[in-house]
Amino acid sequence: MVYAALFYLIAGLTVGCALGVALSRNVVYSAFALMGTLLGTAGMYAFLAADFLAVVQILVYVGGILVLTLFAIMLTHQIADVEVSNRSVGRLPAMLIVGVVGVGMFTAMFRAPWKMVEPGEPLPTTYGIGESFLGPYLLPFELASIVLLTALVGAIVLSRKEIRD
Amino acid sequence: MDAAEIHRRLRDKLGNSVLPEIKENEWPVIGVLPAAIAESCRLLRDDPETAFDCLSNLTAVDRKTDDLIDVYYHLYSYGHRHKVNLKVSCPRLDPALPTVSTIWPIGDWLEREAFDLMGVNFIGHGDLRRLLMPEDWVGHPLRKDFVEPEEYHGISTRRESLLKL
Amino acid sequence: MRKFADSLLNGGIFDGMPIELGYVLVVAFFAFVLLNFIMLVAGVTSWLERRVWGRIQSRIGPNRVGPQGTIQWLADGLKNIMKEDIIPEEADAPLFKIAPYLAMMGFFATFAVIPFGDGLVVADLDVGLLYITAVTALVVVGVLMAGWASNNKWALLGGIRSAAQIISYEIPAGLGVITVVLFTGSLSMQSIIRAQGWEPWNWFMFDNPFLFVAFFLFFVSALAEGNRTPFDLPEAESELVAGAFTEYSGLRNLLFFLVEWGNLYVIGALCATMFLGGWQIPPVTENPFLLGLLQFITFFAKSYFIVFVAMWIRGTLPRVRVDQLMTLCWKYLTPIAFVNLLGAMIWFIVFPHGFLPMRIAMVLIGGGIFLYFLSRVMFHLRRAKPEMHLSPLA
Amino acid sequence: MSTTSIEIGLERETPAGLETEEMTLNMGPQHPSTHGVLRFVVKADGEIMRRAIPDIGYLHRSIEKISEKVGYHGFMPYTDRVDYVSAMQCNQGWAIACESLAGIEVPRRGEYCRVIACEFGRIASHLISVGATAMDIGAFTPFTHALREREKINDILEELCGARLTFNYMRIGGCAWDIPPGFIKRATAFLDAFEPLIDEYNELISFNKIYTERMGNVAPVSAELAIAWNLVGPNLRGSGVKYDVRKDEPYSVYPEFDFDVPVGEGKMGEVGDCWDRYMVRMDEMKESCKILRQALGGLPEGPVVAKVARTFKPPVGEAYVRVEGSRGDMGWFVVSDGTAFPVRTHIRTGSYSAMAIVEVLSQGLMIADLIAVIASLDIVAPEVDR
Repeated sequence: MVYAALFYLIAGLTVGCALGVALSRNVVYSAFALMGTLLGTAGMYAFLAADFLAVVQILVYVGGILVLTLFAIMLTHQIADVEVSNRSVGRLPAMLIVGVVGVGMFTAMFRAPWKMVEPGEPLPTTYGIGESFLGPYLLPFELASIVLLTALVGAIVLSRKEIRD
Repeated sequence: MDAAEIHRRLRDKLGNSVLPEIKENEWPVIGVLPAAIAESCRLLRDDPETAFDCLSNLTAVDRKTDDLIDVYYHLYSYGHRHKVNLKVSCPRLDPALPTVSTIWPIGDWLEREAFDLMGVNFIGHGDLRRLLMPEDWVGHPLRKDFVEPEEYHGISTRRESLLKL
Repeated sequence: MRKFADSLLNGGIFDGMPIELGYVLVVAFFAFVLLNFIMLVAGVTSWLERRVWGRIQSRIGPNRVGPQGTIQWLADGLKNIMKEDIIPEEADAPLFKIAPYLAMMGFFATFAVIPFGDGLVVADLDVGLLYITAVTALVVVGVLMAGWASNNKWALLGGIRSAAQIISYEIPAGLGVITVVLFTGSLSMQSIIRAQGWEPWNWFMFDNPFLFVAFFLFFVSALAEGNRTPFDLPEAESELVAGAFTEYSGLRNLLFFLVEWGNLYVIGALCATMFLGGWQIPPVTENPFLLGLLQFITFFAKSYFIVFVAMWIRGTLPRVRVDQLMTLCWKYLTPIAFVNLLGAMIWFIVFPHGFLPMRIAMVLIGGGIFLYFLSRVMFHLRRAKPEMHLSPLA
Repeated sequence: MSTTSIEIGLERETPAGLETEEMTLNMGPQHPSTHGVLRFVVKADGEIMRRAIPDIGYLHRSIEKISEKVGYHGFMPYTDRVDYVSAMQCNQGWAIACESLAGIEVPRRGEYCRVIACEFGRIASHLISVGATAMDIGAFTPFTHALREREKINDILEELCGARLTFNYMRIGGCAWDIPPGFIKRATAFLDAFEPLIDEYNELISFNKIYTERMGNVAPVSAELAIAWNLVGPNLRGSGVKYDVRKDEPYSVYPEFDFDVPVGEGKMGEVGDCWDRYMVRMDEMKESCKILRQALGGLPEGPVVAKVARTFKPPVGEAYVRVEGSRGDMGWFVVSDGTAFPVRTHIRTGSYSAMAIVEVLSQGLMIADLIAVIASLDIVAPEVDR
């Protein structure tokens, strides 16, 4: 019962913050609200006894990506009254898209054969994740690494200033 | 090189723009007519025999009784270790002199100070703004007839003597 | 802690209550105790810092409130709490108010996994080290938020410097941590300590040359992450006034400083855990209470030794420039850390169970370095005239 | 060269669409490292400065105007306030200017007392300067150590004249008081203790790797630039110009003493960088100690002050004298019309020109370097504004 209350608390935080991201007119507020969403997601992982995933979620998304996003936003001038750029699509198409996607998602949700398991003792997951990465999923793991490396090199090339004398 | 020699060279080049007499002093004073001051400064700096590479000081003196403002230029040569003092007298009503800030960069600030405190107008100075006083100050405080305003932006400049309080 | 909570729950205190609520209450209770404890730790660290700094600078430091000024931090805290909490008119008030608490939260969360003794840890998470690295990110977000919300260019510059610095130095620090994890095969703080022994040659620092290098990599990077001299650029008082905290006053300012001093202790505790054998003590007694106390004292002594070294560095070194900071991180520390990790792997393959002669040699080398430093210190103390330095208890 | 005509040397090519906006930072008037009330308008692109425009006048007290109201004797205490970090040399500058107007001969003992006071003042001022430089670079300890020694000098000067900061020690024609009994012994004892400490400072901070990296090669000033901008004193000598008013335009009894003029050698980078300027001050303290030992050892007997009329009326004329203050040669220009009040006094100080050159030096440096530049130029705000 208490766990359920906690779950709904965290779920509410996640969804509320996500709404904040979408609806806030101030980009900085959106970015900070994103932090709530990411932390809430990490909380969800913790509820699912996925401790490694929860911590990595915070480490990568809050510690890395969010901070870089904030960085970029703060260095842009006149942040407070930025015009939200995606208004050009208009409300009607947006509602249409939301409706279609929503119907699809709910259908999938209700039709899926959910496997219900009683919550057991949370067990360490780190070892299993490590084994999987370097065992059966070695090739996808390495492929992902190469993709990331390419992205890294590309980013450096793009952002490098031309040095001329 | 002694002062007489410097004086002779100046008179050779500029003729009667340089006054005939020298006032012997530790810094020998050579009188120059206002129009010729920048030219004589340039000559003194560029002539390798004199090579006055340093404008040590620039001061304006308000001689109210004679209705004149004197401007003193103390020149020093680090190469030859000799020195000279050029003196210009200009009318008190509208003192205007050609600038020497293009000859010695430090002249920039020294002229701005003379303009600020004494109201000497340096023609050709690119940026003749007040240096020490606030931008909106009225009058030139070091003039003998300067009267301190009663208040500045609502701040009284008068104060009762502490002995009377 | 779970065992302790279970024993409490079975002891009948929470009879008739849902078991989950009991757990939540126990957790809340521990959080309360821990919060007070870290206030104490941060406060004492602040006092110690000022005393040590005072000695280094041949002045006295706080010595009026309490014996030797030991409760000066309490007086300062009270003063700060009673001060007016100024929020600049042009500042972004909600974010400005939240920021210090966010930073505080990130720092507070780290204490959950710090092992003060064999059983004396709030939660021995299986991903302890990773968890610490993760939650300290909240401090960065807090500082960035403070910097932006203050609506002050100095604060913004400070916040940005801080974020750039912490993110950059997380890489060498993380690689230093991974070197340790390589040898333990676990991220749990307690397992790391249990993998070491009480004797110096069983500490990870002296286990092999690569861990020795990893210690220094981690220590330097941790100093940078904790915004300590010589990497205290974010709040460089001579450049950025007070960096991200320029506009803060009263309690909120105090919270930021608590985070700073508390973080200093966390650095010490992490170094002690990973490299200096943590709470390991020789088996001198059977009494569990006494044993726990001794472990607690050992752990504190080790972590405060590291804290003292950090203070010493702060008293000695000037500050680097921001480009030098980045050069050090990306051109020196990071490559060294990678090479070091590779070397450690090879070492692990060659000597999976350690190599005792090397350990003893490392201890001797480490001791030699330590003794050399000690002799330098003694030399300088002797050379300085008696009037130049004062007795430690003045 | 006017402030608007300076070309901004940082025209970098940026790819289209990536232009960044300049950020205008207001450094000062209340900023921890501006050494008084100064203001810089910094145009920065991130951490790199396009230019830093000095804005002065926040400490302008119109000391020159005051001199026209209080007369020659009465102006002496005000000269302390021109440069309150080394007030003795200001005293001396004014005294020499007045003596030069009236042709007064100062007794030899008076000159020696002046030299002793001035050199102690110079050491105290340089201690503040090097300590504050180190503090601005981020090392706090050298500052407290420097202040500790400065306190001792203040004690010595307090014995001499009863004041610790604004001394008002000199008079036209000599000094106010003779040295107190036992002074020479205490002063020598201080010198004995202090001289080895200079080496200790060097060990502590001057050759520290971080410090040399921060100071070396930062904002080098060539000798030509330094002379054209009228940099004086240690700033000029840091650029490698071996010029000291005490040696090259001797005044007082300085020719009787044997001392060197240290110049910047570019040990940590180019000649004339921040480290050179800093190091010149370090070395000058040693030279001052040398002068002090000679002066204390060879103190002649006799009066310390010449007979000067109570209402001092110098003949009509003008005098421009330069003394080597702690921040370089101070020019004291005074015009007399024969009355008891000067017509005009002008004080051209070392910090004034040092402040003027900041705008040129700051282009393309980082914000942290600006701090190093200001500190190494040893700018004292009241001296700039007077």
